[in-house]
Amino acid sequence: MQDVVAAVLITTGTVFFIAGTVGLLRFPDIFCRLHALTKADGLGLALIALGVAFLAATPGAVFRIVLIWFFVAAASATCGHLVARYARRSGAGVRHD
Amino acid sequence: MTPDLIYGLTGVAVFGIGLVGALSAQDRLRRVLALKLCSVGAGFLLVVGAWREPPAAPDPVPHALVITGIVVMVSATAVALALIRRLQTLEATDER
Amino acid sequence: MSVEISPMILSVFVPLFGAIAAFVLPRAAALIGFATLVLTSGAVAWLARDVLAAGAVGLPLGGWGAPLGIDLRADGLSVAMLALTSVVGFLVSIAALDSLKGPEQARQRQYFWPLWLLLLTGMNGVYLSTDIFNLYVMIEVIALAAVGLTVLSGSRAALQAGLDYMYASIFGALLFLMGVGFVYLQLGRLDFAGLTGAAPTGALIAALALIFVGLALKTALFPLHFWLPAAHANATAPASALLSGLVVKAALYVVLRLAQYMPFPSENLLTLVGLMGAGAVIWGGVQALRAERLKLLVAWSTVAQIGLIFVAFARAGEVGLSESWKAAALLILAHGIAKAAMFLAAGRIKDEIGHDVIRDLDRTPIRPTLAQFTFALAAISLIGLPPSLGFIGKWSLMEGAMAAGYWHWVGVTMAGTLLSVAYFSRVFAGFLRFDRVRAPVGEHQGWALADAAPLTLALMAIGLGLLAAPVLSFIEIGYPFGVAP
Amino acid sequence: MTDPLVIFDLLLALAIVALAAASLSVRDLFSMIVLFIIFGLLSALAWVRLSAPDVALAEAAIGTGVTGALLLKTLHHLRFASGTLGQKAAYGVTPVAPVPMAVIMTNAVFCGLITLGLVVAFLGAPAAGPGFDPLVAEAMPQSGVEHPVTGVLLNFRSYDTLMEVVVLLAAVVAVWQIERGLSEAPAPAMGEVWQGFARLALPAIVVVGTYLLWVGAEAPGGAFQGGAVLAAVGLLLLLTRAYVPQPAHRGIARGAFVLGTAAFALVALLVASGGRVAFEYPLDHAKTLILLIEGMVTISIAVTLAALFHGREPVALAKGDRNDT
Repeated sequence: MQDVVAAVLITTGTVFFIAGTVGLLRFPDIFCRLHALTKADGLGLALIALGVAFLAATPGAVFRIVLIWFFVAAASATCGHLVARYARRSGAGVRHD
Repeated sequence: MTPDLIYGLTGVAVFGIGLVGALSAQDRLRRVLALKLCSVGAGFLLVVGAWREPPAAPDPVPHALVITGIVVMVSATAVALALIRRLQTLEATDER
Repeated sequence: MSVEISPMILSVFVPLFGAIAAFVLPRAAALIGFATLVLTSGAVAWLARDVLAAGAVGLPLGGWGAPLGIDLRADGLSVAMLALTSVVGFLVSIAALDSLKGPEQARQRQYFWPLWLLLLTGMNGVYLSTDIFNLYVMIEVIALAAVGLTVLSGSRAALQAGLDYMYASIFGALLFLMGVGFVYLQLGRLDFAGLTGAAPTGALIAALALIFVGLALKTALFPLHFWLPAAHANATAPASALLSGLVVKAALYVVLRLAQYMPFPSENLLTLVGLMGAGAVIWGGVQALRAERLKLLVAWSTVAQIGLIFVAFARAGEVGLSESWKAAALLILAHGIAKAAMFLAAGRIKDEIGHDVIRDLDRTPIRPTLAQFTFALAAISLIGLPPSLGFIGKWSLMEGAMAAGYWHWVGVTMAGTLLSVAYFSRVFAGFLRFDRVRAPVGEHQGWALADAAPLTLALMAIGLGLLAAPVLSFIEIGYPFGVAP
Repeated sequence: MTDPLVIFDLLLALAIVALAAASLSVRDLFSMIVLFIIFGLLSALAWVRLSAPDVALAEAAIGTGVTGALLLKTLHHLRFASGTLGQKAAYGVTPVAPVPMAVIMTNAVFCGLITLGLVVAFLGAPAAGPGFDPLVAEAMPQSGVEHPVTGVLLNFRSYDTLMEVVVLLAAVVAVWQIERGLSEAPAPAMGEVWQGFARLALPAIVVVGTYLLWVGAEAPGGAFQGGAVLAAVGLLLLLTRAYVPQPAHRGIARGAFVLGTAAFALVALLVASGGRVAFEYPLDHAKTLILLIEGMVTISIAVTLAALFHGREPVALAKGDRNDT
């Protein structure tokens, strides 16, 4: 049962990642790309972390997964912010055509 | 097809790519990166050599060697990059 | 509880502690450096006594023993290299004391000592090592310290040369590392004993090729010599003497040593090595003839001399490497001493005259006679005139080549000798001729302590030729290089 | 059908090779570094697949993390020095003539032949051939630690490891010798969000680094990985300008650089008594000594890597003084 739940969660998470990546490749400028990437990947990461947590053997492992999720989420949010900030300041981000 | 075969060929290929880069790159930074690729290729070869069909444990000695290689490479990279930065500073002030 | 220490471990650890102390206490760096060199030389002398008394000695570090652990081993050849390093290093340090004494060189002085002592650690480590991965780490210690010494002056030319040297060095080390990987794949061990007697399979041939090319890059064998002239010509004089006299010898020593252990697939490969050497002799000689600056000429002469050592090494013939390595070893020792003397003398000449343009050497009223005399003495050994050590090395090379009927190697050696006579004559002409701009009275420079070190080195290069027989029998101690005892 | 993981391996291998090629061929230097970082992380993943978690940790933390940071810092500096910092498409930094295609092709053919030779040699080598495993298995009980890689690094081949720390020391001495001065390129303004993240991450990094060091005795981890993670603390402090290196701090910094080497070498020498040789730790104290060495080495590695990132000796320079050798 746990395996099935985990598999579903991880598969869904992967779909979000793929969607985010497609957005990164297809969208026209930095802000749109960030929009696709951060949201989709944030959700994908959470789903995969949840799925892996179902497979984890000990509470300690679950705790570590939660920690990893927290820090990766915080780091990617910060990175997204930094990229957007740089793009806005330097004016490199928006495509004008 | 076992992982050691796949990744062994990967390692040799990465080494070869690094070789091309080290010989043809003109940009200083790119040449450093090419050398780093070569070192990752060499690391692959040793890690592959250490691999044993599970459940047998891998040979730990090459692992230790690769860790040493990684630390040595970061040291060499740092010195090369410091030289590059200093040269650029001198060149920029000479031009002004 | 008494600590029992072997002189082998001291030869590596004393310079290491010295480097640490010199880095932490920059104000006392010179003092620490000298104390370290004296102690290191003492350790090497102790080791030489042991080797003379007992033959080759070994030390299994950590008590594990090869192949799991790393063994140190000292035989005649390694002690000879250690002694060369100590003696040349000590004398170059004396010269460095003088040439780095100015107040504007405080910074150079502060960094010269830790870098040089780290270099010494690496070189002594190479000469005692019996494990190819350990050799890789040691040559990296040497590489980083040597690059640091190359760029000591901080000039743009030196930095550019240092960067090229760094690329060549890293690249060579990585080729070596890849070769180590192939050795492991085939043999599952990395000590010298494991290499002996292994059949030359594909992986080992690849390893041999990678390791050889990597080392050829490090020792600047033609056509991989491109980095050397600029690096050695643009460094400050003591650094040049260390780089040209000692650092390239470390990689040469590894070639010499590994050639005894690694299986050679065919003699043709050895001929190829000899051809590369011959190319270096000719090309290095021609470039030295064309060089406009004295230090550049000396640097190109290093390229030619390294080629000659490889020719000596390659004229194996029927007897194999068992004879030819001795000629190569003698030439390594001779070149190490004479080239250090020559670079120091060239540095003195440049300091006194203010430039080192060969064409204008005779246009200055200042005549640094002692440095010029030293330069000429060193040139005698490098050209290979009797009774110098260089002569003995060349003689042993030609004798072996003639005995084996390899007249082409004799021809290359002769051509190299003639070229060296020609390019050194360009310098001598500048020393001797007064006719172009006749200064009223050539101002002869007095005797300076700074000239003592290069002069001693040059005299050694000549005088050791008279002691060639004991030197030769010393480097044969522990031969054939077998398993660590 | 074959193991589904083989497909994963093949895809990963393809991605690694493609990223290596892409990072060398992409024109923009920033993209080059980013592609290299992804390449490094995927290589680390491949090494996990080859059951080498220690190597993967080291490659991710040092080979990719620290190296990537060094490269990015250098690129920033180069763009600042060459005046192309604000430009949109600052491709190269040093103005170099583009390499003629013919040269690249010649090199590629040449290197292709070499690579082909290496492939043949690799395929000819015995798969899972002889190794050190039986020797290590036999010696492990006497090593003082439970994790084999730590046993090799700090006991069986500790001489290599000592020299590796020496290489790191030589690097920092050389870097300090090459560059000096307080600061040249302006630090990028990062904003409050970044500062907040740094405050959040700092304690976590310290905990993770110390944990990696501690766990090294029985599980993947150890001094080098722990030291690299702790070096990230230094990087964060330097980037947020929470710590600005001062000339007065050089003494302490020098002490920290040499601490690991000195402690390691001293222990190695001092254990040589009572019939033991250098590096032969007495069995009863082996674990304590190894942990002591690892602790000191970790401090040195962390400080040294951070100093390599900072990249210059903090000396106050007089105005216009660029070459005070």
